[in-house]
Amino acid sequence: MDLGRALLEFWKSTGLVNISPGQVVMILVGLVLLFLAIKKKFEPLLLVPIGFGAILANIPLAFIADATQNGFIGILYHSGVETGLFPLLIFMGVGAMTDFGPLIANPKTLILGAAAQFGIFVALLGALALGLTPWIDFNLFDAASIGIIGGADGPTAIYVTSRLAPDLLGPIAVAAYSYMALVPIIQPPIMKLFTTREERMIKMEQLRHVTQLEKILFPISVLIVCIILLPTATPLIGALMFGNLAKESGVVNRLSDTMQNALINIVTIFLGLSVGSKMQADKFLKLETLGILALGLVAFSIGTMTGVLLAKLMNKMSKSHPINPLIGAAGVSAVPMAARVANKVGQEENPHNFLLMHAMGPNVAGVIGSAVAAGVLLAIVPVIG
Amino acid sequence: MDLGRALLEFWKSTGLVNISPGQVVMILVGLVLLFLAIKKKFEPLLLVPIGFGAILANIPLAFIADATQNGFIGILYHSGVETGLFPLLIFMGVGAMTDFGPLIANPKTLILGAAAQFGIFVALLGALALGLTPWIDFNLFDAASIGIIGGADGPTAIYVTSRLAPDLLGPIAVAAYSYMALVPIIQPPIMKLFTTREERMIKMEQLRHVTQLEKILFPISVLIVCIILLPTATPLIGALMFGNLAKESGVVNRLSDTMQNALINIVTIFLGLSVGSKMQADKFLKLETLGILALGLVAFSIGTMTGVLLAKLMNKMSKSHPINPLIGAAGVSAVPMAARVANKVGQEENPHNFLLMHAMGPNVAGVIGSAVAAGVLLAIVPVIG
Amino acid sequence: MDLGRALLEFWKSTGLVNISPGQVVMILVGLVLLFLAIKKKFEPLLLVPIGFGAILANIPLAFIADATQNGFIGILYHSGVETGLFPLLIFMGVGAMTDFGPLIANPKTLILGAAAQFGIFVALLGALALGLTPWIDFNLFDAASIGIIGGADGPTAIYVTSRLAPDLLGPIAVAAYSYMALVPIIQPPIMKLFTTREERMIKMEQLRHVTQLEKILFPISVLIVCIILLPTATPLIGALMFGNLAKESGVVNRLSDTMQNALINIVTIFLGLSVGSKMQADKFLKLETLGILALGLVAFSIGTMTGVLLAKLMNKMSKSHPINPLIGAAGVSAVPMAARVANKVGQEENPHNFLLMHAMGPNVAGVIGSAVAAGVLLAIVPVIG
Amino acid sequence: MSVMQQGLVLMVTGMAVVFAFLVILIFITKLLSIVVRKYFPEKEVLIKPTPPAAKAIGSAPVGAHDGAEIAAAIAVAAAYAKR
Amino acid sequence: MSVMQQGLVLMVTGMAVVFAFLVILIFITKLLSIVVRKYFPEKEVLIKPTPPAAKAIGSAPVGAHDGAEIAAAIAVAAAYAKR
Amino acid sequence: MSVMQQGLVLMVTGMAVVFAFLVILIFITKLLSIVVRKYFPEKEVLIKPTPPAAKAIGSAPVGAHDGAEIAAAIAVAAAYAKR
Ligand code: NA
Ligand code: NA
Ligand code: NA
Repeated sequence: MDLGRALLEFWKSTGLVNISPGQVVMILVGLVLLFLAIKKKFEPLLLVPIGFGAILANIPLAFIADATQNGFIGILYHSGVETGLFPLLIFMGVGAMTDFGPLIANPKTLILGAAAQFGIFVALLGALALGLTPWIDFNLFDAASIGIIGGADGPTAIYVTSRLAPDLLGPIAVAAYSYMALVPIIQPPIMKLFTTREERMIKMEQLRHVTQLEKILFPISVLIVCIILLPTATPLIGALMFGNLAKESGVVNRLSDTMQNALINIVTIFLGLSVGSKMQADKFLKLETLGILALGLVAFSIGTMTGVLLAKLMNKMSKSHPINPLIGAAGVSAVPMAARVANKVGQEENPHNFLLMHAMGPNVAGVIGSAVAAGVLLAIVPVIG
Repeated sequence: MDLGRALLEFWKSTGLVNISPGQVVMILVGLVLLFLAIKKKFEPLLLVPIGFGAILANIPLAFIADATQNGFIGILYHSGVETGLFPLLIFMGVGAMTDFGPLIANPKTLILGAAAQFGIFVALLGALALGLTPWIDFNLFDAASIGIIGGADGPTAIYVTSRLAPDLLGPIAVAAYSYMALVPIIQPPIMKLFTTREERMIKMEQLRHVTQLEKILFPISVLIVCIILLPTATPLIGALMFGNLAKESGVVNRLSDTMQNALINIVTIFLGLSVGSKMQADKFLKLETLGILALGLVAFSIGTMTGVLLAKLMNKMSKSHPINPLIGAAGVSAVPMAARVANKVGQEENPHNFLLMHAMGPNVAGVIGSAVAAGVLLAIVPVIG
Repeated sequence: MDLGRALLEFWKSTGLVNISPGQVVMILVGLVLLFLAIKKKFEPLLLVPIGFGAILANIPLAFIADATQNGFIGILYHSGVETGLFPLLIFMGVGAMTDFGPLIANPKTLILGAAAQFGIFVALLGALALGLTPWIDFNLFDAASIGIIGGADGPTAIYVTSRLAPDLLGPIAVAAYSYMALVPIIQPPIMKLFTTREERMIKMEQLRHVTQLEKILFPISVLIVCIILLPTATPLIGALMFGNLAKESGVVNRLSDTMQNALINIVTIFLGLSVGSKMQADKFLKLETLGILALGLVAFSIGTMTGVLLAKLMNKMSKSHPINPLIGAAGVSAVPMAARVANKVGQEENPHNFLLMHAMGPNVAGVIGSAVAAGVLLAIVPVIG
Repeated sequence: MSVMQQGLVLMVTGMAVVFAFLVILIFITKLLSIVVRKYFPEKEVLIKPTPPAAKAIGSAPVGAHDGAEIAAAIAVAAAYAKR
Repeated sequence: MSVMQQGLVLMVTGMAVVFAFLVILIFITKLLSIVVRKYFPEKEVLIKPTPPAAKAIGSAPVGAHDGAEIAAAIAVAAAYAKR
Repeated sequence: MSVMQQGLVLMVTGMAVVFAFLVILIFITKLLSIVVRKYFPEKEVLIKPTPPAAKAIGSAPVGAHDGAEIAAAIAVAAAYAKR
């Protein structure tokens, strides 16, 4: 072989020659995600790895997302996402970082975490309706996975989708995390539409002190209820409550610290790259993706609405303990952004109204609520689908 | 399908309908372990994950401990415990946290770490005897794994059992860790039974300063002796001494710190959950488990006794350098509880007698001793069994 | 079986009986590596695990490096090195620890990172020449892997070798890391040979301040150039730039901290042990190893020389911005030792001349340069080989 | 049965279970709190005072360097140094 | 073609690509810097002063314990304590 | 041979090896210490003084805030801030 042929071989192996227009588009999408993460500070912990993963997965000839070629992100995806391991480890760390105190102090806010799951099922119906059109092909498994975007909880969405519709993991995870990042933009108009100025100004009573023993018994109680009622949700609820018990028990601080730091950080890096790697042009640039993105937005909006409406109703029914309806919006989960948004929208009307702690109750209730909804889908869809 | 059938399907998927009495018992056992860990502070770093793992593994329909169904603890067990990886990584971290200084300063206490291994072989014989009864079926592999509980060293027990009798891993690991946690209760009566008040009051000479070079050469020397004499023990001894060398060399502090923190913590979480998951009702609630628990207690007690008796003898034979026989009990390993117990029992007689450092010598010698015993079992049992 | 036979079995399982002379030699080599690491402080973060891994892998009957026997280092090697995962995770951490500021401030030093890669190809030619002799059998794949030692970059060498010539991984990794450790001994004579005293005394202008935005855009730009020009290098460059972007973006500090600490430390331990385990007597004690060690030294020396010579030329051509030729030697990579060596040799002539920051530019450019060279080899060798 | 009917059934079952689960949880949490606060009241509430630092940053108090606070700062610093 | 010729071809191609890549990178980096510094200048350079500690260690200044520095030390210490 | 005999044989072999191993280790450790202390004595014992903090916590010394200790506290705090 001569130098000419070598240069030719090299030329044939450049990206310039091999890259497809779709890959260019997806690399640009990855760059946009990085821009949103770094410049706009939208969920950077998630969008930096996801955006970078999207870029790396769309490089021709590099096979970075292909486990059969020993592509490193492909290996991470195969061993951690397909198995459901990574989302559960994230949940463990989330549990170790979550304070259920506000929920224990005011348990009726738990019900707001139920109301806000309505968006899940509306989006599920929407996906089935889209599936009836000739252009899009969504079955019940797909629809359930799409619906769970409305749970506003990344690990739950990934876990459910990896079990029911792994082919859709890319767009679903991206939609879930993107809308979680966009909560400060999506939620406020809806919150204002369904509340009056007076309602938004409602001040709530200060939360009582919660004892350590209550905080220790709470995760165990939730797990036991879940075992009795809904075993299919116990991987999610179990991981969450294990982390929380490790934190609240106070006797295994070194384990709880590791769950909250080294372990969750490592898994976040791996999971983010893996999720991003599912944004490969040939699988992502389809009509289905547009449908998923649209349905995800619907799910978030409906969930916000039903959360607010139930909170409104609760406020009407309990004169002695007023409830600011804004905290209902936090029931979608998206911890802690949704609670912060509730606080911020409240302070726009009354700068001295601190709703953050009150909104943390429905916010963490929303995590439980969407895990329960996930359990229902995992229990019933494979039977009837 | 109508709503009625959906609710029926849901009902059929509840825990209420599917849970077996055995699973209820094991979940209660898990709760008791959590209680002991959190309220009684019995080895919480181990019993919190083990207890939680036991609960999660006994949830019907959730398959959390089933690797073939992508159950997450099942995956951890399969990749880390079956392979022996997790116990060795724990040993690495233990090595990085161990100070062999007291042992180097007073090397004759090494022999106490040998004496206390006698319990291993008594329990082994006991298991073989039980195996001769018509109700229990223990072969030589099982008996060797049961005996190693007497090593009072969790990772060693798990490592040996994963190689010789993986089916018994649940009860053996639980027995090993439980009795390690119960050392403050099991050992003192035995220690007092075999010592006189005068012996318990013996003060020992202060330990000399040990140079860094001695501490660097010690782990290498132990490894070389082990290579020459007992290669089958080198995975355990090698991991331990690698961690120790990393610590004592002083040139790789960032690696040694990681072994002592992030790495050992992550593996402790994974190993604890994995071990707990072996407490599944159908495999745990058997007569064999009772036998294992009983033999484990025998092994601990005999080991404590022989450790104390040899220390007594050594004290009688060396008038110039008195040895408090209580430190012999620390030879079972169970680092550092057994050393603390020796110190505490000593201070009951004489509050000004500080035996802790003196007991650390036999205590870490016990770790080496049980790893050596493990090596013998791993070398001979497969040949003659 | 009687006691005699048991003792015989035990005797037959001792290291004394089973160890081969080659294994003894390799264990001694491991001890020498530990000595160099601990006493001489030669790259201890790498040589402590590598040396210990070499000892453990040469223990008879223990199979510690054999994944099929569940040997723990064998498992680490199989899952992390064969797949290329570990070197890329190291690169991620290296990226998160690298400051490309000096390079951005003085971009023409990038070209020094190109010149110093010449050693790679000289060693490659040398390997092919050796392959023509009757005693040594190197093909093009082997030669490319041997050449990459001249990249003076451990992860790059391991990554390329795991793809092209996994059988040679042991000696190649050992050569790469050993010569990186020996940079303070290998480079200075060559640097002095090719520079005059006046050149070594040249002071360089102070580097300008680099803005955060430049530091954010730089890793993205490098990755895009790499995608367009050389997709086969994107796993390496991508991992490096992902880590760097995580650091410079400033919005994911907890991820960047984890990459720089827990994650890279864990992987360093695992990778070091794995690499060391490839020093098994039967595979390492061959004529080929001597050839590899010799060629590695040639590669380092030639790379140092060409780096210095190009820097000399650049200095001659740019009177207004003088360049001290010593910084050319840093272009081989071996971050940050090579830069420190440049600084030290400079200060031998003029104690007030601080070249460290100036040498960091070519030093990190060398990392990019050797990753690019790796990409060329990965692209062309499988086609023409 | 059409797929849309399946969806509707899922919606009704799903929301019913979610509400049932969380309503049960409300009662259990309340019950738990009552039992704990009645039979296991906390002996002494752990006071976690705002660290002096928080104040110090804002106001840079002139009199801040009394012995105790400095001792605390040194103590904390040393504690971290030992890690 | 002999194996040595293959090697020579690899050498020429390899060094050419390495140089081409890094020369392109030089131009891009320069262009980038020009664009950034012209259109996106840093509003205010983040001053990262040498920590007083660096000085303090060397010289143990007598007058170092004015309120502000102590407050800062306490603040930093407390910040780490809270982690 | 019965299984109990096998067990007894294991016991004797096992305890013999464990004792042999640890007795050999005693001699090697002693030998090592002798050699090290004779031929490689430590030039200077690394003094690791009790950190002042340990004292400070207990006694909150009035005169504790002399320049050096404060400087040290600031230094340590700053060192951790830089991580
Ligand atoms: Na939710
Ligand atoms: Na032991
Ligand atoms: Na290089």
